[in-house]
Amino acid sequence: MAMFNKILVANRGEIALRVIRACKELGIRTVAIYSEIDARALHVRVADERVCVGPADNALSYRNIPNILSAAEITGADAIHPGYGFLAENPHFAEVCESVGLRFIGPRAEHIAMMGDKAKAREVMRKKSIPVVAGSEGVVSSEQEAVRIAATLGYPVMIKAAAGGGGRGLRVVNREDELTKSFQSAQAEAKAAFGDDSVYVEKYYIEPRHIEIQVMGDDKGRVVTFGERDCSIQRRHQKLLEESPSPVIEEPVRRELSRVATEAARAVGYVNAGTVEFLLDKQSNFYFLEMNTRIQVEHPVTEVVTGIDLVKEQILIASGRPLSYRQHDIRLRGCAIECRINAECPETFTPSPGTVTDYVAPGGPGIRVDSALYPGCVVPPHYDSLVSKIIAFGDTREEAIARMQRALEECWIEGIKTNIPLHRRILKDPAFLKGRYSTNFLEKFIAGE
Amino acid sequence: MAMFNKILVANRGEIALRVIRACKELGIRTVAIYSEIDARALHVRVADERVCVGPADNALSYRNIPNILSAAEITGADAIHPGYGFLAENPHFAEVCESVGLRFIGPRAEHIAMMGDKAKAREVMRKKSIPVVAGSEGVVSSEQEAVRIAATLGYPVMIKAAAGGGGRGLRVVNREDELTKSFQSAQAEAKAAFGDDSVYVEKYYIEPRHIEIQVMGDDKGRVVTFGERDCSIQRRHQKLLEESPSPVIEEPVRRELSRVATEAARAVGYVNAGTVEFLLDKQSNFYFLEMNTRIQVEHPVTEVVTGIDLVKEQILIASGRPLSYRQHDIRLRGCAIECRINAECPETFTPSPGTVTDYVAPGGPGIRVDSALYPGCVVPPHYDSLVSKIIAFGDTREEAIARMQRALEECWIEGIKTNIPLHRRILKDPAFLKGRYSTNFLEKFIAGE
Amino acid sequence: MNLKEIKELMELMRQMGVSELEVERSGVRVRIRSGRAAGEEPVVSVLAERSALDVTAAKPAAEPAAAPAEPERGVLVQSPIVGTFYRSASPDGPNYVEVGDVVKKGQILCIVEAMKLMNEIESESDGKILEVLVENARPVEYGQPLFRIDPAPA
Amino acid sequence: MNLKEIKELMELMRQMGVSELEVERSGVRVRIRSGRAAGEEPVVSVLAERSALDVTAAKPAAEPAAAPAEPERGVLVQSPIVGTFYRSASPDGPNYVEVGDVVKKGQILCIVEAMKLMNEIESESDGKILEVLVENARPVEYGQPLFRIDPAPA
Repeated sequence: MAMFNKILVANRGEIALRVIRACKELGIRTVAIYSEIDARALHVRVADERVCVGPADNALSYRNIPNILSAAEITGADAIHPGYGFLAENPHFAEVCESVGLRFIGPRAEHIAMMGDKAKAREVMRKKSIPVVAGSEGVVSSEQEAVRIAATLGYPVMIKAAAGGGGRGLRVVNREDELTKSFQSAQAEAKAAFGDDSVYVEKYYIEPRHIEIQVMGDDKGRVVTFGERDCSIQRRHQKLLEESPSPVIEEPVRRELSRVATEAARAVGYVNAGTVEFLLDKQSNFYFLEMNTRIQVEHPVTEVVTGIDLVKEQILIASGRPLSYRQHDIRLRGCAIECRINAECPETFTPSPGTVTDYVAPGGPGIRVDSALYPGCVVPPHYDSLVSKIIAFGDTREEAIARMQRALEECWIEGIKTNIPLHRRILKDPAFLKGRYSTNFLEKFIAGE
Repeated sequence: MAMFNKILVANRGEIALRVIRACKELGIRTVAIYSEIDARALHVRVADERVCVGPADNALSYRNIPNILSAAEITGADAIHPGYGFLAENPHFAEVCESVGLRFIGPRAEHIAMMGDKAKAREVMRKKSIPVVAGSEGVVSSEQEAVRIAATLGYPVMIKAAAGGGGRGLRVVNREDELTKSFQSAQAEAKAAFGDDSVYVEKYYIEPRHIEIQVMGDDKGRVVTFGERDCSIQRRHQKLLEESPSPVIEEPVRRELSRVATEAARAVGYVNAGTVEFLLDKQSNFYFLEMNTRIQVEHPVTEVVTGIDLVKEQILIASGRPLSYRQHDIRLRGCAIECRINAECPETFTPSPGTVTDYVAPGGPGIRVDSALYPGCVVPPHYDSLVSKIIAFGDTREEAIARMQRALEECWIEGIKTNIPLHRRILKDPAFLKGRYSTNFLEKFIAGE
Repeated sequence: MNLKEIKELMELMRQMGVSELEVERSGVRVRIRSGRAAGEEPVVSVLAERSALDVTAAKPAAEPAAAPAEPERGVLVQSPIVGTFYRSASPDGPNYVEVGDVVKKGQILCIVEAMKLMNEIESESDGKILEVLVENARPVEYGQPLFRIDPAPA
Repeated sequence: MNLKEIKELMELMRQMGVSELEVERSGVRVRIRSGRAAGEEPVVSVLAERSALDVTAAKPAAEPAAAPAEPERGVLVQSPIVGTFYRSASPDGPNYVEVGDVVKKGQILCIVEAMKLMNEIESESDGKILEVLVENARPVEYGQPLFRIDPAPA
């Protein structure tokens, strides 16, 4: 396939802008799609062409497959980049694109479907002898069964409500003699909270870290990894701050993670960008969590430390080119941190849509800004609250942190509330500064512990 | 000397902001100085403290030594960073600072004075067997003398009006038999144009490139170089676009330039940041032009390809620390280009001061912006027209150029005219794209040749 | 120009029955408009009207739907989908409607082709075609006005 | 232009029935438009006054000289240099002038010490001291108001 002439970007906000920038740098024309409320959005303004695909409701616009495909048709686009979210991990969309002759810039539909089914994905990995987060395969109905499974997993284990959430119906069990009591109380609590006493058993990882490996495969069967990202700063499984490299990963573990991620991608013949997510325990053991079949929000930290443009590489691979890099070309330099700037109250986390009356981006050495903000722009209430990403990089982690602190101080957004004050507090936390944090960090931090 | 507690930044505009950012990242408090017309300038707003030192006229404010020293005194600053321009290369200022107990963040007064006298500087270098641009040492009064000097220099030579400028009274002589005629006509033209027929003879380098080496010395006598910058895109000796590495310099020449620059700095016991400028001819011979004893406008391209913060290193060295790097730590990665954005008409080059009614900086991957602009800021007519610097970097020169083109397209400045359209044209020029340009490039380009 | 002076200006305006005033003096610009003038148009903030970015962008495939021209009279029939606008069922066939035609509610006005499917666009009311806003065989986006119809023809 | 001033402007607008006001002063532009509905809060947009950046910055050593409070009457004596303001020749000595004093042109009003030099600041006219604007031994910047003087005392 020859290089694309025109790419339709089936997304909005900063990621749409990110893809348009990559296209411009490759000399490819771009089509933006937008909902009625986004008519004045930055991605619409910088694209070469633009098509309104529906009203504000994303089910009728950014996820409206017929209208998006029609938009590609009437503008003569030859490929679609889905960004992240919306249709990015919809295997049906990927399939339909290819069936109407549009190249979907991402993995094959079958891989999106396979990795979208988390149980299936873990099974695939387990077969390849890749360590997977351990647990019962489904509901555990009796204490006897729970005891048996826990013995296999090794203590501590977690008993979790199948219908659960928010920590209710959740028990951590350290020894077998605690299991019966905990099992019963978990069932009772689950019943009371959710009207369903189904529980399951999972291995309990103490203060784990969320580590992910960026991979990229081409259709010649080659796979390259681009180092890891540490995404342990999360709130309710929403990542807030990411860094690369991880402050706790030593070179042998990095090599091993890279090897396993390569194996995982190669096992299925994976093409284009993907991310293999792991839990890392305190002993540096790691366990496959899932694989994301898209470009991630946090891809810039990898771009910054590797010097490689992942989105351009996605486009090149989708056009049929082989990977531009071999594994030995990938060298990490310095450290990078990304802060996700969300339009939300920094204390209550309630969304804060509105009109941005004033905006000055941070700048200077070691600062990259991926943002769709401009003075006068509207942040609609209909979509994700992510409005900007600030990426700081430095020769050392300390320098990257100092630059991020400085950039957050410079960044000026008026008219909406943002979580910048929360980021500034995290960046001053002694545990964070030492790199000592797990996925439990942020909830405790917010609670003031 | 312990690390500074508070630094007074004796400058304005983007370089003042640049120094303040470095201080913030090092945890050092900052004092901005400003003239009355700059009361709302960005450097004044982001500094911890600010002192008005005089009216708009820079002789009475930014170059007002007593007021600046008083400002340091009343705020309790313990060091002064001069930026570039204004007092940066004033040996008297450097001396007075030290005499009143303020550390001057720059080289020693004696080195500023030595390198400020261009004839003296060349003599020092010549004694160290460093090749120097060749020419008569002063006015040549007779054709006989000119013939003798030209024979020593080798043809072609240039006959230049001592009082000259703008090409008037300038003759290029390719052979000895042309010399007499050219000498007389140069004298006549000089007399007519400037009322003074003094001329001198210089070696004429055909389409030379302006190549400079960033050096840094510490007070332990160590010197490190940080690769070269190619600053051949100039108009009337004003650099407009710089890149690192130079597209024409091969590794052996780079090493040799680095060796010579190190020798030049070491010869005089040079401390802090400096730049050794060379002319490079088509045969890759190079000749010492001069040494600049300050941080340069174009220092970011070096920072980007080396990953090192030169301004922070300046501060650390001034505080008495040894260089943080050894020569083998300095590795260039990728390519960087800087475009100087001037508030001026892109065709006539007349300054365009005014109020910036709207401003959106470019962003995304590979873009650094050093700018003192914000929506509503005033660009006064009293100072340099440089308002912003856009630095693009990429894995390859092609990627850096593509990103710069994309960034210039994104950059939005309303209320004043800028030279962005000129930059966009240069970046599309086939000779520029091939890296084939000399210091003659821009004049010819503007003339439409 | 200080507060006191502005106050005086307002006072004067009130006394003189002046509805709008703009003063510029050595870098100071003051504009005052009193609320009593009839038929006054509201001043629209153009903070967000970024003509510059529009300049750098190429022409859109179609006019953005969000800013359609205000019709003088009648109502707009807008495209409910993205596709290609056809005025007739086949290239050689007659147009479904012409300007001046009186149409019934439910009558087919045009076709918007999307994904090889011909979507018939029907009139939502009785009325008279005042204007056809898109040329035959041109792409249309969601919400783009196709026809202007007078729902209560004389 | 500070909040108090904007508030006063709003008050004035309400009293005068002014619906829109735009003021621009040395880079600051304020536009106020009162709402059409009765009792509706007026819309204030401060376009260039970047209070945010002021928030991130620490307090200045002295108020910026470029935006002195508008004097009610009299003229200001401003510091011609940067330094430290002293009201007397020595720590134990009497102040050169007090509020209410009548001064002659050329009379010493204070000292501004800079670089260990005592710079005597003289009155440029005959007049009466209305106000001393800086405390003794405080740093002053260029152009900072030191005294308010009535040049034509009653």
